[in-house]
Amino acid sequence: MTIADIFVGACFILGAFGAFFTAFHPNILYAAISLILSLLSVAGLYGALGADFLAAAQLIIYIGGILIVILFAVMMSEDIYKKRFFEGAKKYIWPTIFSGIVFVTLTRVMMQVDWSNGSTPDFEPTSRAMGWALVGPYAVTFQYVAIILLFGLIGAVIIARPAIKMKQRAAEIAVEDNTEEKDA
Amino acid sequence: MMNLASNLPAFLAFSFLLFSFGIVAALSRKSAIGVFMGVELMLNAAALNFVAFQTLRRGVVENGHWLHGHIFSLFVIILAAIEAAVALAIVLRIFGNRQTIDMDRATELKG
Amino acid sequence: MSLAEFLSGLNTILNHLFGTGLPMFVFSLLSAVIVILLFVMPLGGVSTYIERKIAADFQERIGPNRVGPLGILQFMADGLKMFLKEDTMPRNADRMVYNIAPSFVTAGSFGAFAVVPFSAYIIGADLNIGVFFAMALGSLVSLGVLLGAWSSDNKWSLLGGMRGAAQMVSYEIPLGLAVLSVVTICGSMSMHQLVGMQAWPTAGGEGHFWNVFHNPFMFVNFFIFFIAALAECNRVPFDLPEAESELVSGFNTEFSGMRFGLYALSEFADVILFACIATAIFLGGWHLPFFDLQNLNLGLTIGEMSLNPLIQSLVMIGVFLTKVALLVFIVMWLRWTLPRLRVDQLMNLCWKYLIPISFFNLIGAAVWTWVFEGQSLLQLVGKVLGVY
Amino acid sequence: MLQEFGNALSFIILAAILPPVILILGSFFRPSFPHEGKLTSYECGELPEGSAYIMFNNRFYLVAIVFLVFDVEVALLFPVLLLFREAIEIGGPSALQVFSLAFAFLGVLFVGLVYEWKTGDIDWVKDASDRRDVLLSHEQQADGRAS
Amino acid sequence: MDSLILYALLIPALPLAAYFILCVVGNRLPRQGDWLSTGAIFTSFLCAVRIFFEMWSNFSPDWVVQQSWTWMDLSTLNIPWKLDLGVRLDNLSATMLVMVTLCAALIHLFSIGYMRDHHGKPEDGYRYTSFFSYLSLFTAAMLGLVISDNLFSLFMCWEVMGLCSYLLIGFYRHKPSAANASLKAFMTTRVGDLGLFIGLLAIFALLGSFRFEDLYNAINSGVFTNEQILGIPAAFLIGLGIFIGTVGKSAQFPLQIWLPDAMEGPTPVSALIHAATMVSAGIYLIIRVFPLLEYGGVLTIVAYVGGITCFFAAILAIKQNDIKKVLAYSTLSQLGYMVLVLGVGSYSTSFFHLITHAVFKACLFMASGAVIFAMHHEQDMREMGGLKKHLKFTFPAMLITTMAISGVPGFSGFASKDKILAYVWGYVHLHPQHALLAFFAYATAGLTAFYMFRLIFMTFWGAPRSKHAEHAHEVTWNMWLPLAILAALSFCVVYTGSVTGFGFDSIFGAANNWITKLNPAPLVVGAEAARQALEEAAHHAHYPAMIASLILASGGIFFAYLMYGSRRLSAEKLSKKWPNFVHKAIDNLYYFDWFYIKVLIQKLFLPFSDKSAKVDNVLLDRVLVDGWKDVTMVGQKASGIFDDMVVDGVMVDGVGGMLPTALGNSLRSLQNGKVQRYLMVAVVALMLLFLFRGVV
Repeated sequence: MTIADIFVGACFILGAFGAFFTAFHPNILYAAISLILSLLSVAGLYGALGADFLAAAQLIIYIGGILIVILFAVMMSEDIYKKRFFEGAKKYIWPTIFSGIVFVTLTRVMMQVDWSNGSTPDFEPTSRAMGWALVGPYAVTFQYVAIILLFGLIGAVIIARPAIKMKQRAAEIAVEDNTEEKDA
Repeated sequence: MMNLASNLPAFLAFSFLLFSFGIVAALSRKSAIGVFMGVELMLNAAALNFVAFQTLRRGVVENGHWLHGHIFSLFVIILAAIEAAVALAIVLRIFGNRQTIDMDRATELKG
Repeated sequence: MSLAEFLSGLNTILNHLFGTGLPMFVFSLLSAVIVILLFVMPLGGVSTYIERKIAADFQERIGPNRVGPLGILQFMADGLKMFLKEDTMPRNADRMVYNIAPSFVTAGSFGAFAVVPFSAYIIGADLNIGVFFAMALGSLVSLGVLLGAWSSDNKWSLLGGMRGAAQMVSYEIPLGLAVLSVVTICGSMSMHQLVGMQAWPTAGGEGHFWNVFHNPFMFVNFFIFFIAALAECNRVPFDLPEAESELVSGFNTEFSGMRFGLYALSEFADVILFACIATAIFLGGWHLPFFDLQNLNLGLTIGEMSLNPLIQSLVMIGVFLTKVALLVFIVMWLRWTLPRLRVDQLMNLCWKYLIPISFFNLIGAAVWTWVFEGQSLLQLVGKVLGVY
Repeated sequence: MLQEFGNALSFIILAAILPPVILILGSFFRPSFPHEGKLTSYECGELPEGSAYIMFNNRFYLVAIVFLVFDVEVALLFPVLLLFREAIEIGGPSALQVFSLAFAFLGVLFVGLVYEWKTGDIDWVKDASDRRDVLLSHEQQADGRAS
Repeated sequence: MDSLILYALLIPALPLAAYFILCVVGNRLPRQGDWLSTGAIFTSFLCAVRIFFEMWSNFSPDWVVQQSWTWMDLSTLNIPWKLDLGVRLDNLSATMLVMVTLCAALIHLFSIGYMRDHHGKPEDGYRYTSFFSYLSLFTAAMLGLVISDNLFSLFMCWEVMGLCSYLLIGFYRHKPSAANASLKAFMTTRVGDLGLFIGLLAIFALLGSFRFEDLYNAINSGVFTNEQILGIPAAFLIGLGIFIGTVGKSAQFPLQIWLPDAMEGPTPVSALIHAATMVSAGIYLIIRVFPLLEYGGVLTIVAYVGGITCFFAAILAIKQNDIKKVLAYSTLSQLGYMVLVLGVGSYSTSFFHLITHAVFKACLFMASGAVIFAMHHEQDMREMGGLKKHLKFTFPAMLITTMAISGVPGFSGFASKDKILAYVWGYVHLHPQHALLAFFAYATAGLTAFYMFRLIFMTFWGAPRSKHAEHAHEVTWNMWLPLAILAALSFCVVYTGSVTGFGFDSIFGAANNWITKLNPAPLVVGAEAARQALEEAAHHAHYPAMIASLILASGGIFFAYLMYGSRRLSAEKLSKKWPNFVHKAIDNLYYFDWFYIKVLIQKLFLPFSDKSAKVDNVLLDRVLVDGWKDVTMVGQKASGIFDDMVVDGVMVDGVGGMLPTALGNSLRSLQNGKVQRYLMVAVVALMLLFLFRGVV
């Protein structure tokens, strides 16, 4: 029962809580914040597993990037205090049951395996090894990721853009109609 | 049993838990963003699994010095980021077209 | 050697006194307490005082002069006052978010001090991903600002917070690219090694001189880093999030009392943090030109324990803090020199100038490193002149 | 290594618990006399109109999306360019390997940046169209009120 | 990696790069980029010369430099299946490379002059640029074929060449005849490629590799013994398939119909495709796989196909009046010679004739092109005549090459053809039952001399028979320079190191008759005796063969002179004496086109496809698809009724309660367009998967 164990246990508990509220909290914004909690705990677990670079990457990409975008989306798209996002229990029943079954199944599958011959995490710096892997066996994947990033960027912007264009077009149409009415 | 830090089943159980809650969120959230957050949870569970196996089964993993598990989790994180960009752009678009992102009303695909 | 291990030297004394020592995590917590509570927060406070003094000098006023000699204790009075003020919260404010938001900000700005190398022996945590870690924590600040601004039910706050988040995330990219160029030419991410590589070049020595003088691209990169850091900690000319004249007080319109104090403090801490990082990775940390402080030896000892590390640390901290103070002074100077940018100017500056330039600089720095096997301009000149 | 993690973690934890601790400590000393004026959110002295949880310009959103991609790029380039010195010292093709891969990656993303630039998606005010859009919608509302 | 490999890779890479550049920015370049492709091919000619001298410096029959890279590894546990791409440089490919690059380079140079009229015409879509880009792609494909060390990349380049021949033959796309000709060439070669493809697949199935090395080793280690496909010996089937590919590509007897029509293309294209590269690619292929053919006993078929082709094509060539048609049929018959001698069993002689023929036939084609150009694109020889004094450079070149092809001593054609005749004679001496082959070969020798000199006399001698002929003008330097070079190369000395081809006075020392010395056939276990006997017989047959061929050639030339030079005998009177059906047969090209188009296609394939279309419409669409539609509609109705009656009526309204409602909801809303429901179905499917896998 060392400090590391306590830390890992705390991460487990916090992450579980975060995930629970992400799934079940009626207010979508609080769900997002509890998502932050569970992501942070996952980052902590990366650290506890000796994956220092991954922990930092989780922070910088998930917390600093994705969560910001999610919060923007929440704040833009949902007027939280007009419409309480409370889904009735009806919509939750079957998913909860199914996911419970999935959890039990996975756990039982895990139980059937003998995990005795494991190894303990060694706390060596990982970033260099990951770099060599990225330029070595994963070089093609690395470049492929670049292409995917490019297409994701362009695609996302193209998708998000017409929201403006369409509004403008609608306004123009409306104005034309008005002018026609005036003419008539 | 009490040494959690190098106890693979504990990590696996935690990631299963995350995965299950992710399924719940993805299946039963009304708002598209909630569904998306569920997907993020599932992705995190998977990535955590990769790292846990890489680290705690090093003896079993073949030529583990390449840190395949870490690399896979890194790619999972990256693809999650791209997915976030595109998916939330789609959410924005849906919201721009019809002033809501309620999943139950986005049923143009109704067969 | 991290500060906690440095402190764990006390265990010997404790063993002498009580026959038993303390577990290690106590010392790491102790180091955190020392750095944050006893160093960063007072320094942040002092910097508020200094800023007011500088403002006064720029405007030919006297500035704070009542509390203590030259008003030096003004910041304590302010802190006490803010501590004792009422903490109001709008009725419709989102209570929970309103309360947890400051934690993100402080975690981002104070926590990143863990990797700041104050001397060769005193560094909070000598992570081998130090710079990356600092950047990662820095991304928490924008989250905190966004949440805090959104949660206080106020249009000004919301606008300010949105601006702040967008600005911070945008300027993280040129910042990251500038840091990336440093990592490229030094081949390490650990703050300690980064500073160690910037020693005055000697014959067999590892050190090239300060990174900012490593090559022309790095010289440009330093300014890119500086501008991006200004935007990261919402200083003038990038203080759009709290534009007093447009948005009442930006994202902290509704904050009052110690809550506002925490935001302000963490903002000053952010300034100091980025000054420290800039000093460490560009301005050679605690290194001086012409000789290496690690060779400083006064030969003082207590018993068999040499005092050299202690003395060297003191000198190094002095050097380090001098550079930091210089940078902070420049930041405060700019506040009274430059006008505020417009939002579109802000975004154009980031996306159309800084990022392309830093792309170019990154490539240039890499090519320089490749061509000259990582030697700096100074080393090449020394080789040519045959100095070593 | 683990020790360093511990140190950094202790810093983060301390920094994170600082605000609650201070605020809770302060709550023992500070007064609390809430009344209407304090509880309404400040709008230049006027009474607040409507909810503050408003929709805002979705340019913020576009910027955030673009940022996300470049953030990933920077984070992914760190471990690769970290090796550059080492690769040069190893010599042989490894330096070329690292250089070409890293900067091919950078170049592809730069193409994306150039695209955004050309299509004007990173301009804050794209062209007159946004303004025109706003104006048109106002006109429309005016007509709606008129009729 | 050996630097030679780099050179060899550079050789096809340069024209390919030129092709891509021309595709992208071709018409923006100065002179629309013709200099680019020409320069590229000249550079690769220099590389080829470099390789050739490497070969020359160590003058040994088994000089080989090769390297291959694994492209795909499809190996299973017990069968090694590898797709390797590689480069093989031996004497064969080195010589071939020099020949191809030289001819291609000169043809590029020639076509700069010949295609002058198309230069800089945006209105017809920058055809000039596209012409040169096609040429470059074609050359690149041919060179890649030559250097490739395995049948797979060879097949790739082969197909690219087919495409390019289609594009080039149909270059004058506004002419329907050209369009039809290109289509015909493409389709006919497809028929051959099918056989080749089947052969390749069989090889890969048997050996798990396409490399020539592995093929030879497999043959000698007896992999093919008692290997059978459909009861036929595998080696025979594979060899036949590959030979069918050759038959298609180099226009042998059943599939020769495309080559004469292919003369619709520009003359440089004819020179490139039908002299230097594509048709000889077929010969090159069967020379490469010669051991397989020998082992599989396909050689007799090969020999007969070659003999028939050379004889009947020669007969056809006599009656042609279009100058290019004459050359086309002579190409056919010369290719028939190569195939014939290969079938007879002499590998090196076939290659020898391939090289010499490529050189002088390219020169002939380009010379005819020059004539046509000088005649303002008038191709009918009856309109020509008396061009001797107008075309100062073209005439000697054409005369030299004509002597070469018709076997006048001292010229390259004499040496190679004489060896061919000798080998055929020896073969017939060994196997008297194949005496027909000898007749084909010798008759063709005479006929060749006759029709080639007929061409010369009709074109250059006598009085001008049209005003074009009177006002013909010599072509520019970049058109006659290639002719001069190739004509200089069609002397006997270059190839045999001696004047007569028998090495009396050796000039290159060891290099006397070097092609045949450098290219002995790869050894096949069990075939040594037969080959030795053949060599013996051929050696004995040399002098009679030489004398016979001399007599035949001189006779042919003499008759040609009598009939067309000094018109002592009139060709019409003589041809009257021939029976009528011969004329009919010759005019209708032996009814091959009639047979293929009228009988095979119209009577056989089209009705068959109609039938199959009917089957498709009636059986598949009406019965199966629509019937299934009806079935499903019935099922839907039934399920709807079931839904109304049982689910709603009984369970929901009747039993009511939590579970049936939820069940009904989840069943009904499987298709309700809600993404989350689909996800839920996926989750359920996951659980069922677990269940069935029995992991739980």
